[in-house]
Amino acid sequence: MSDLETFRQEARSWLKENCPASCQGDDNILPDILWGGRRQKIDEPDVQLWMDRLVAQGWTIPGWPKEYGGGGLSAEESKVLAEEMSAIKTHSPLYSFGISMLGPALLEYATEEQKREHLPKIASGEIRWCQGYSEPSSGSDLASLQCKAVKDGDDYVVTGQKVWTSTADVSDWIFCLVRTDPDAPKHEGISFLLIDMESEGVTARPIVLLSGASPFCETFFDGVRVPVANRIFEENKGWSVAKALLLHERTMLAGGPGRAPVSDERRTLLEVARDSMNAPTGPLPDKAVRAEIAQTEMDQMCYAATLQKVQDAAKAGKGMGPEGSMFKLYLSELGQRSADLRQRLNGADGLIWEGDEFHPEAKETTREWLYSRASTILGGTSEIQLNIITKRVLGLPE
Amino acid sequence: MSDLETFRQEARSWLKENCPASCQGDDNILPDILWGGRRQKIDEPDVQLWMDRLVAQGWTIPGWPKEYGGGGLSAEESKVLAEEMSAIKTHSPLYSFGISMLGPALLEYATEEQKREHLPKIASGEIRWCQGYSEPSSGSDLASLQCKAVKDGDDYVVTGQKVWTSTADVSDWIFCLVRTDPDAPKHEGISFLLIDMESEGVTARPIVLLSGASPFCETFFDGVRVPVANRIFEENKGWSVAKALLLHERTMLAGGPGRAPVSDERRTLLEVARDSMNAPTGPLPDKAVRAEIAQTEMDQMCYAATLQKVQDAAKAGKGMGPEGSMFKLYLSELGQRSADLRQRLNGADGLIWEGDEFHPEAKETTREWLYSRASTILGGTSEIQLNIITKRVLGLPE
Amino acid sequence: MTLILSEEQELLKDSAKSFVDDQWQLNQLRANRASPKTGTIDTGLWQQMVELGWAAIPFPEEFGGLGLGYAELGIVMEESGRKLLISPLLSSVVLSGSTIELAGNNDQKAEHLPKICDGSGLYAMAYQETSRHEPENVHAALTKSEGGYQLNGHKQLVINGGSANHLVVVCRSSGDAGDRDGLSLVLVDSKAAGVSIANNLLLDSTPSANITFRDVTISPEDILGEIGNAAEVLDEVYARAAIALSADMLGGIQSAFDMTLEYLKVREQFGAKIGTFQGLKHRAGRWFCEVELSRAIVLKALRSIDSGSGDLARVSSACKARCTATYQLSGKEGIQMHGGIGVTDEHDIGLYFKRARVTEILLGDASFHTDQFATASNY
Amino acid sequence: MTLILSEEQELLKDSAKSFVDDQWQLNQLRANRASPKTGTIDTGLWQQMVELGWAAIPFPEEFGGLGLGYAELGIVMEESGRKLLISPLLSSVVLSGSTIELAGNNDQKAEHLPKICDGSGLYAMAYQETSRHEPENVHAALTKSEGGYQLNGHKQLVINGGSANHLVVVCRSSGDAGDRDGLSLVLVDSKAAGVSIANNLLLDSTPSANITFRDVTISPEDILGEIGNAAEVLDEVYARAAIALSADMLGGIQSAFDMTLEYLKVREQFGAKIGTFQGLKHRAGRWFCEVELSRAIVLKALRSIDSGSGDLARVSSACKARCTATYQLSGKEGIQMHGGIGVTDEHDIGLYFKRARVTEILLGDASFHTDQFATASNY
Repeated sequence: MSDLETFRQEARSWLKENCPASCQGDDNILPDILWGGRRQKIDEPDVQLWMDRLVAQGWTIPGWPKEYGGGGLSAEESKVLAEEMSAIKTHSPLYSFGISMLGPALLEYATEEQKREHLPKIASGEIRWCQGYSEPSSGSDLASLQCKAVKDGDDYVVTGQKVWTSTADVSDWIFCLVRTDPDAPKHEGISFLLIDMESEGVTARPIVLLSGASPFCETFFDGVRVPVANRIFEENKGWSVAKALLLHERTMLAGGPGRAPVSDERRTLLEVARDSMNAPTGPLPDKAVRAEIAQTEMDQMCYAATLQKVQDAAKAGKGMGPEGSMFKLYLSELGQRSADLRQRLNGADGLIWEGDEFHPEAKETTREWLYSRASTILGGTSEIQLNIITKRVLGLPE
Repeated sequence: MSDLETFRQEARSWLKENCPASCQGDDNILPDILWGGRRQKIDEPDVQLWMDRLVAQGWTIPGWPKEYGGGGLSAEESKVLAEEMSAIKTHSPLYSFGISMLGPALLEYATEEQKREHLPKIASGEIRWCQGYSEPSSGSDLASLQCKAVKDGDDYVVTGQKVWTSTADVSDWIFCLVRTDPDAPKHEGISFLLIDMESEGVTARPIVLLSGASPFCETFFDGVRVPVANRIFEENKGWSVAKALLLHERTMLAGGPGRAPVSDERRTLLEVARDSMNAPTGPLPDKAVRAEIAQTEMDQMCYAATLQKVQDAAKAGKGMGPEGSMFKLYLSELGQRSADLRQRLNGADGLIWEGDEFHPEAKETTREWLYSRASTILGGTSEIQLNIITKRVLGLPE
Repeated sequence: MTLILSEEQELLKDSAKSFVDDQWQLNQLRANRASPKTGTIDTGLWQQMVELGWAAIPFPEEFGGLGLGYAELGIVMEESGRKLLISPLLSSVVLSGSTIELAGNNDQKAEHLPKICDGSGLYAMAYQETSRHEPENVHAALTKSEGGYQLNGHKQLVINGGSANHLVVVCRSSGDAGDRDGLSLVLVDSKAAGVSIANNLLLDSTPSANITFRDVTISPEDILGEIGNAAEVLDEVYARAAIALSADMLGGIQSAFDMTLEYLKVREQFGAKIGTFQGLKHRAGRWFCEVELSRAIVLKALRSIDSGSGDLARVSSACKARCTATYQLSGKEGIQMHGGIGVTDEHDIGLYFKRARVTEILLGDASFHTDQFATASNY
Repeated sequence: MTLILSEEQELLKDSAKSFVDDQWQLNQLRANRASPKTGTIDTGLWQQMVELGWAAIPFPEEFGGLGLGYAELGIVMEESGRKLLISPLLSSVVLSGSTIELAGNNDQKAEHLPKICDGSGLYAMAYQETSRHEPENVHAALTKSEGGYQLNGHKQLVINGGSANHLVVVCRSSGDAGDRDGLSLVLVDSKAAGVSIANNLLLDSTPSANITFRDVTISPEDILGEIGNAAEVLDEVYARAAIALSADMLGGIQSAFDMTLEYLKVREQFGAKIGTFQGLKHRAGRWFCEVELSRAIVLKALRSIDSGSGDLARVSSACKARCTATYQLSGKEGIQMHGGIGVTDEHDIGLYFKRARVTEILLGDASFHTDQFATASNY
């Protein structure tokens, strides 16, 4: 307790000394997220300065060990640091798949050498990572993947295709599941490889979604040579690494602990409804819409309570476990319902794909509504989440 | 066409001569349904007279051959007869599982001797039949039934239990599926037997449902001797008979062609809502309830159109086939939703199980609402209907 | 406020669970139907619950209470709801007790709350007059007479009205049915002249009563709170009651789910456990999510009462609407997944289905609460 | 009236199907996005459709029509909806054509209907002014001026408005927005002074326009029907259009269903066709029922137009509400069951999802029609 108080004082004074004035307060110039990577350009010198100092201190990822670029803080200390940052309205904008997914998996499964090689570059934002799991014929049945890696000397030669590799076209490295034993049972012939996107034979091509351009890519490997040293954990044991990582992904997709809330400056559903009905105050004249908005808000209240309950349980030392599937399932569907309602409320404005005369928000929310259909599919379909819940939580037989 | 016109004249004069005045017109004394059977008592002499004359003429089941107690009429003639009866507001009240289910199956599968033995007694209403299919451990998986029949000389000895044998406690005979070969694949060891309920070793016990007393029974067979001559179709081929019969059952449960509409003198949903809101005219003040009633009425309109479309197709010479499953599925669920809404509209009145002060309709509709839960289970659950639709209509793989 | 149970609360939960399991059988609900007109509750059982302190949980110690909160009362309600136990917890403790605590003066509290806490008094609340929950649709008239007041009117759905010796009655001292102004609260002795009580039995075997008041004399000491100004107190009372009832519902929801999940694991058809069929399995998964969401909002809502949240109207409506929907789902899916046995009177799942309907109508259905939520949110 | 197709109707269906399959590619919808501002339709394709007689189907022979009915027009709409074909069937034939047929005098019919039938004129109807379908919420003002009238106002969601040479405009000659009285109908040349047209492209690549009328001169000969008294004609026109649009929707519903059913039969995951998974299978079964119900009500509704049913308001609302719900379901289930490929622009299922939303909003969503059904049923 008194140690923690000491740390709070230290953190406070470090922040006072190191956080540029422009990077704190209500009008701070920090972006919500910096994804890092070789292609990242930071225009504001103050932001660059703040990033450099955070990196030097290890406080982009305060909980990781110091030797890997983290801050070596305990969970309590990390919390104190977050509180102190929040008090002066600043944050560490670095966020990436490296931080949220690959890093934790490396900490658990990588060799000392691999950790020292890769973790600091994640912590500093030097390398931006993307994920190569799904394939065209391996969607829900991820473990049936066919992208193959054949050993040839000190290298694997990788040939095949990945899809839904988000940000592959702007990332530096990719972490990949590949088949190293085609004859083994499907879960037992998979290895986990790290591949430099600049290697010869790698091509990434963006996927256009029904909502338009997307961060997702198809990524092709045509005889790509990958050093065996880039394999994480044992050969043919990549599925264990993948499972750990998938859990982090679901938690992230569900907006679980750890993710900065994205600011939303769009009109609320109620505001959209009031505009569309020309009813700026008082009871909404369309009672069906009124009930739908209330239902959505009540659902959100219930979801928030559920999330809080799990977080409270976590604070009390109980883990989340497969309940992550529940959050992914429910949040994605709630988001869909809400996007759908918003779109309906937009009415004719929401029908316009291109054109001049329509509500300024409509074009953006239309694309968000279309994109919301992906939320119950990517990162594990709702059906897969239900399989996980019923197996792992409810113990139903298979 | 001219033949049909001749028949119309004949039918009209027969009706004029034979239908007692008290049995026609708006205020006729005929019951909606007479189920027949040895225990039936008809108090009104005119009704008895009308029944006797109908039976003598074969017009309780005009479409069956004359030699089996029917009227030997063609489909067109049957329709003309129905029109003529309808014109003077009379009908043949005899209706039973014998008429709707067993009879058609016997016509298709029984021997000449069996037809001559059983069909006339169905046509005359002398024998009332019930059905013995389900067993406690064979519900949806009907073909897994275990009630066994072991051949002993000219008899089978039947031992086992049936459930959901509706009206078994007041019926004269039961048609039963029994296992005659325990070693064969489950569909191939079943035979179809007719059993006299007065046989030694038969016991029927009514089942109480959550809605209260019910027509359903548990029926026990304790070494009951049944002549081999009472088996319909070949030994171990009873499943074919059962399938034909199940189709008739589903058609009947879906209120398909052939069943007299049951008169409903209860308040409409709208009337219930108007009473509960004290809003005898004008727009309903509770807009949510208003929308729910409209939704129910629109659903009923769609269902009626679907039924009409299938009936029109049937008239044009196309059969119904597995679409019967669709009707059973949809009508039972629509009925449930409607019963549920009615019950909610009844509000506090609908909560009272026993007591004096509540709306006179409430007690009855409460029980109907509870009973409606059985409609998606008995006669093949909704899940089974979905299995049938997806297999036979949609051709989805198993 | 945290949404997990403290150690003390866990202990309370365990003891409540043991008590209910030991002292109460679901068959009692079937037995009650045999003597439908009695309309009374099992006072012996209630006395045992009182001795465990359950009736005293939410009241201040100065009035004989334990000085705990709804977080604790909710635990007891959930456990009794788990087995559909019939008791005056809602009618006497939550509805009547809250009203007296919130509206009563010190003398009234000192007289009545100890009786509620020690079980020497049984209280019931008479508020509803039509088949729908419409808090302001009150006709029962409180009129001035020499030396006091007279009460005339008719109430229905008075839970445990036939067993109560004291009635808390919502009436109108001015204005018209539907007005928020003019609502008043009075205490009436159930044996008073002019009070006639007709018992009936609800679907779930809860005793209920229709009560008529004819020229019942009300002394000024039996007016609770400011005359004509009861609306705000009633808002709070109904919100608390909706939340406490939701806790009871949660217990039933969990039971129906657990019972069905178990059945999915043991019942075989087509040579396999029916829980292996994805059609049923996925529905069970969705149902589970609804149960979890219901549990979370009940925990939050109970704590919102204790913390004096200004958002209680919205929270209580979100809570009751959600639990209503989940209980309906639980009753329906429970029966459907049990198949034929599920529609028999012999199987317990049907009892939960019936209880789901009673708790839905009590204190407003989902549609009522959706409307109330929107109103409380100013739209 | 029978709900199955006659032999002639079956032939019409076959020929319409062949035409659509041969002459139209779904890729056209993607191509249209490349030139989003053109906002015009493919007149070559339309001319071919006209030559097949499709534009003439519902009109009397004396005005160049085929003297057939909506039962036949519905067949053509369903087939074009099956492949999301973009044409002026709804805007020119159903909306504008019906209005002229129902409200016009003999001279007006003789002048305009033949042009609709032979394709020499393209008509569009400008009725909507806000983001919601609110038939009486009309501000566009028709005012007296010397020798005639002037039109001022703004319309949106004028389907094919950019391609039309004639506009049928709903306006108000008296009263306030929301009034049923005072609605009038006028014909406006799209090139007339004061008409300005802003094209835009809808989600489903349908061309639409926002149109402003500034002091547009209207001669008395271009008033359709009795001035100020258009409400009843509009009821009939909107009902017909909702039904004809439902037929188009039915085609899309059936396509989305068929496409997905096929995918369930070929796509493998976990070593099995995904159509073997009961979770998906049962949903497909329920979806099929909805498709069948939609088909039946569309057939019934089309015939209700032809038979002059007095119940058209209720039937059309039941039809549009049902098809809206089923098309939404079809788009959503279609995408979900296709999985990842379903959310790409490359796959066709997403085009149906988009079309489902456009057709939902056009002429009133399910909530609008539920309300209209209740109103038409007097409650």
